[in-house]
Amino acid sequence: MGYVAIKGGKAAIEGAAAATDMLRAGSEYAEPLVLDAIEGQLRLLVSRVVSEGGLYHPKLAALAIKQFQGDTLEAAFALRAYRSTKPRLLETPPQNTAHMRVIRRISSAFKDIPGGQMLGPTYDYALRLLDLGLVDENPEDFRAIARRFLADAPDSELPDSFPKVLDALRAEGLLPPLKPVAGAPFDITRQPLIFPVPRAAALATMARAETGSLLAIAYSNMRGYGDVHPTIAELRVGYVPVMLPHPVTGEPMEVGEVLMTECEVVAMFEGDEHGSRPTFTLGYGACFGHNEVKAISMAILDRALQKGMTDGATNPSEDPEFVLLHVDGVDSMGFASHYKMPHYVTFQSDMDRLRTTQTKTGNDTARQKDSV
Amino acid sequence: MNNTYELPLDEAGYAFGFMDEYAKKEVRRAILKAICIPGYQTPYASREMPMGRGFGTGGLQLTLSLVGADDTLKVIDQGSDDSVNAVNLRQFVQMTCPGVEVTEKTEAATLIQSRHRIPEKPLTEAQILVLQVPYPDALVVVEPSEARRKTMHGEADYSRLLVKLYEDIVKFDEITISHRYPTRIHGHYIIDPSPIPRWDVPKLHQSKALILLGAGREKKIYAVPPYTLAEPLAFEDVVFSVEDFRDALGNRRTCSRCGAADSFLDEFSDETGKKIYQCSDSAYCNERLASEKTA
Amino acid sequence: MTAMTDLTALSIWQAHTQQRLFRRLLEAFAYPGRLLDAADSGTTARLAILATLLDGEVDLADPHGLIAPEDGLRLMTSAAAPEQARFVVADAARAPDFTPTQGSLESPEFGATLLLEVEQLGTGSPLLLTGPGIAAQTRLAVQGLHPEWIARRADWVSAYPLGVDIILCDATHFAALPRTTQIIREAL
Amino acid sequence: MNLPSGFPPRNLWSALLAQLPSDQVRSAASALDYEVVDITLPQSGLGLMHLHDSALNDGFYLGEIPVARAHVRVRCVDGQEAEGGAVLVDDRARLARAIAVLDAVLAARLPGWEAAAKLVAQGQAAQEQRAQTRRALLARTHVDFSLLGQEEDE
Repeated sequence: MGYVAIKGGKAAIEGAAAATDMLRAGSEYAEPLVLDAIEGQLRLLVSRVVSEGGLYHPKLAALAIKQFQGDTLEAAFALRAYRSTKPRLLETPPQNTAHMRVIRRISSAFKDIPGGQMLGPTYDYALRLLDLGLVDENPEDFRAIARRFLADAPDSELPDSFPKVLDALRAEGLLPPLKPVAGAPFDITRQPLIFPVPRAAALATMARAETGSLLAIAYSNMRGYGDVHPTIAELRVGYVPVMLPHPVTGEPMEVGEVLMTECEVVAMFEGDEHGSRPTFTLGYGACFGHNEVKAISMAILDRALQKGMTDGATNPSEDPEFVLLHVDGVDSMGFASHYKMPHYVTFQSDMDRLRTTQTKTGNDTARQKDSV
Repeated sequence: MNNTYELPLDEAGYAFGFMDEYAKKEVRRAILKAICIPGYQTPYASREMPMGRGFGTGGLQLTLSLVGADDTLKVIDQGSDDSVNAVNLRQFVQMTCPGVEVTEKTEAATLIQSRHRIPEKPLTEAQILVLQVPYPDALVVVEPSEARRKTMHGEADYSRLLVKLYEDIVKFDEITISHRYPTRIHGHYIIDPSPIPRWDVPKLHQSKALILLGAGREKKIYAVPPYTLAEPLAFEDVVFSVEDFRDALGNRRTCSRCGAADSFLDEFSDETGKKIYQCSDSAYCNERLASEKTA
Repeated sequence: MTAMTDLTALSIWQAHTQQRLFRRLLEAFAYPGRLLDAADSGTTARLAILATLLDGEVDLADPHGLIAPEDGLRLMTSAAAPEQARFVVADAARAPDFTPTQGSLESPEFGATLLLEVEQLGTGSPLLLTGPGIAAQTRLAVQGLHPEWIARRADWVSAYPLGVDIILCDATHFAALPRTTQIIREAL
Repeated sequence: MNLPSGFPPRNLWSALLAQLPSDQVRSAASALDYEVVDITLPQSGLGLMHLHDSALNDGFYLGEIPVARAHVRVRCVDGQEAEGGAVLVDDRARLARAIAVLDAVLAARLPGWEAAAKLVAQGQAAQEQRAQTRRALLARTHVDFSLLGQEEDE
């Protein structure tokens, strides 16, 4: 009975919380997950959550992953809600990703990039064969992994940071010139997206977009609903030192570092209408954490959206409104979830309309039947 | 290296009303503009609430920006104070806004947050009704681009919406819109009045209470001020009509609990499959039952 | 012990005072012409209203220099010309010498909010008001409002939904005139 | 007494001290017997991280980072005074305050500064260890294209 379903909601809500927690615990023999283990061993999951949550807080991300039992959408959501309770203290001056302390750096445009290519931690060339050795790892062997890795590392004079590949191309005149520095960027956390929006709004929206949504729309462009045809000039992963003025001296000081992924793609060249020298076009992707598929997808979509903004969209991936309003994980999952809420009143109203309409057309049909 | 996991417990705890004060101020500014431009969807920077978009975060941000320690709050969903979502929202406000009284009695509330219903009991000037809105824009069925919709709204150009309604009539001999009935406010903007049934639409017209509508996911706030014209769209030959609760013989169905013949009814089937009807507004129903007992 | 202390001493800078005042502003806008009281906010109605509505995200024009510099700092608003500002505070005894922004068809909410300080509300020449929020009609008595404001406002709100919204205040009271309110100036 | 040559400059102290377990930093700060006055209230909240995209140089916000900050004046019994500050990518305002105290003491060489210097040096060691791990990630995965080229030629 309908009333039974919505009465006594309070007890049911409390029960649901307890039921969820019970399944998290599993059985009395289960070990609770340690947050350090989540932050370290599930680092790519943590990466998704910090970027989709729009808040670089790996420790709270690990907690959210534990609390929401591995659901990235829910975990990112918890970080977003945490943000709503915190005052905005400051805006950093522009940070420089050329100072990134790199752990991975590749280019598919040139093999001989200045500073060299370093694969770093990647699954790109891993065989996707299940490693049965991980089924029951011996803790001692597990702890020895890092030690052995460091012992086997060759002595190197490698620097911490590297020049950007694009700088070399730019020096050759193959790229459009850098834009002059403009004023404060669009802040998507405060300003509603009213189209048309500047590129800064698109970049910020995509930087905290849901990875799968971004990938799906970028993929449509790759497959043929679009023509970006990108080449990755550089993909880098590393820690960017965050610099802020010292409260006493006012001098820039390092306040911490942020793991991020950054990707620049080079796409088909074009000349401008004034007949100036044609150059390659560019796309840029960046996000918190280590998430290469997201950075690449974003770079492709950035290029597609730039095209849509200047020439008009001919494909969904070039339409800023279509892309930017549909890639946010927290928004889209909330909407999908809300269909689970009671809709008794609206459904009652739907039935009323259907019956009234049926009565009108039903009378006609009945008459037709009678006449047969 | 710092391997000990430590959370900033010294900074824990939420301020009154959960949201930071700047966020509330922004919502408050949007509310005032929404009142000044009745029915206009005022954009604002919707914050993430700790419940899903679509679960009333727009309404909740309105409530949290309005509520003070001397308020009495009523939260309903589907007309019921006991609905899971209503319970959830009420508990959240109680947790984050110490001092706020809660009530189920419509007349005792100074602030009412609701999803899908307007209480049966007429509201007063001392009350504010907050409605949760999933889809704020009535034009979205005829125009997907928000930029173009904004121009259409500004010009009060609703011809395509009227054509759509008219096509319905040609096809079904009826306006098939059941809820979210497009309603023109102060002779200009057409709003989506949120998924209230048609039964509740006339309550918007010349309401004594201020009615605020909040769409969190779509980041819009709009208002139907008190004593304001609210006209459901209709044609001369096909008029607007509320839900019909008459049985086959033309008799008005009544609530099986309290006997009311003047309320919006929920329909149920009992064990034998027979249809029974009860008030959707549980506070209204309970009050009638209680007064019957004392009588 | 801190530089913040003197800020919190004035109750209008506290969250709960602003909440209370906002509810009265809400009432003023919902029921145009209704006279509301700001006497318990620990400061003038003018500053109480500004403190309640403003922060660093909006700009304010103060063409007649009504705001004390230290209050201006606390409001955290950026300064703007009265032709561009979202909020304008002005002395109502002077004739308007600027045209505030009225928003656009697509974004009428960018029409300015004017806070006009008059000599006294509740006495003086009555304005007869009709429009949304008013059951039939209502009267608001105002003393010290230069008549030119009424005339200019009629222009500013003539292309609805564009327009400007006005809050009138004296030392302790205030009332609102949204763009939808029609004003008929009555002869005394 | 002077700091050893090669001692990290003041603009790195916050980050280096934040490498250490926080109770170690806090107890070191509270062990210094000073009067501490907050010039601004220690705060924790968020900061918008501003980047310039390296393709076209458009500014944009990558997202938010937690920020804790403090600005203090410390005063010894003998009346010596110094200002210190700290900003951290962290949400512990009290930790920021403790670091700000150490920053003041170390910058002005107030009595007890040696303890602060020792902590900074420890933080630097932790930082160096971390940098070494990262260098190893690069060194072991450096692609040697000259070798590939030779093989192709053969």
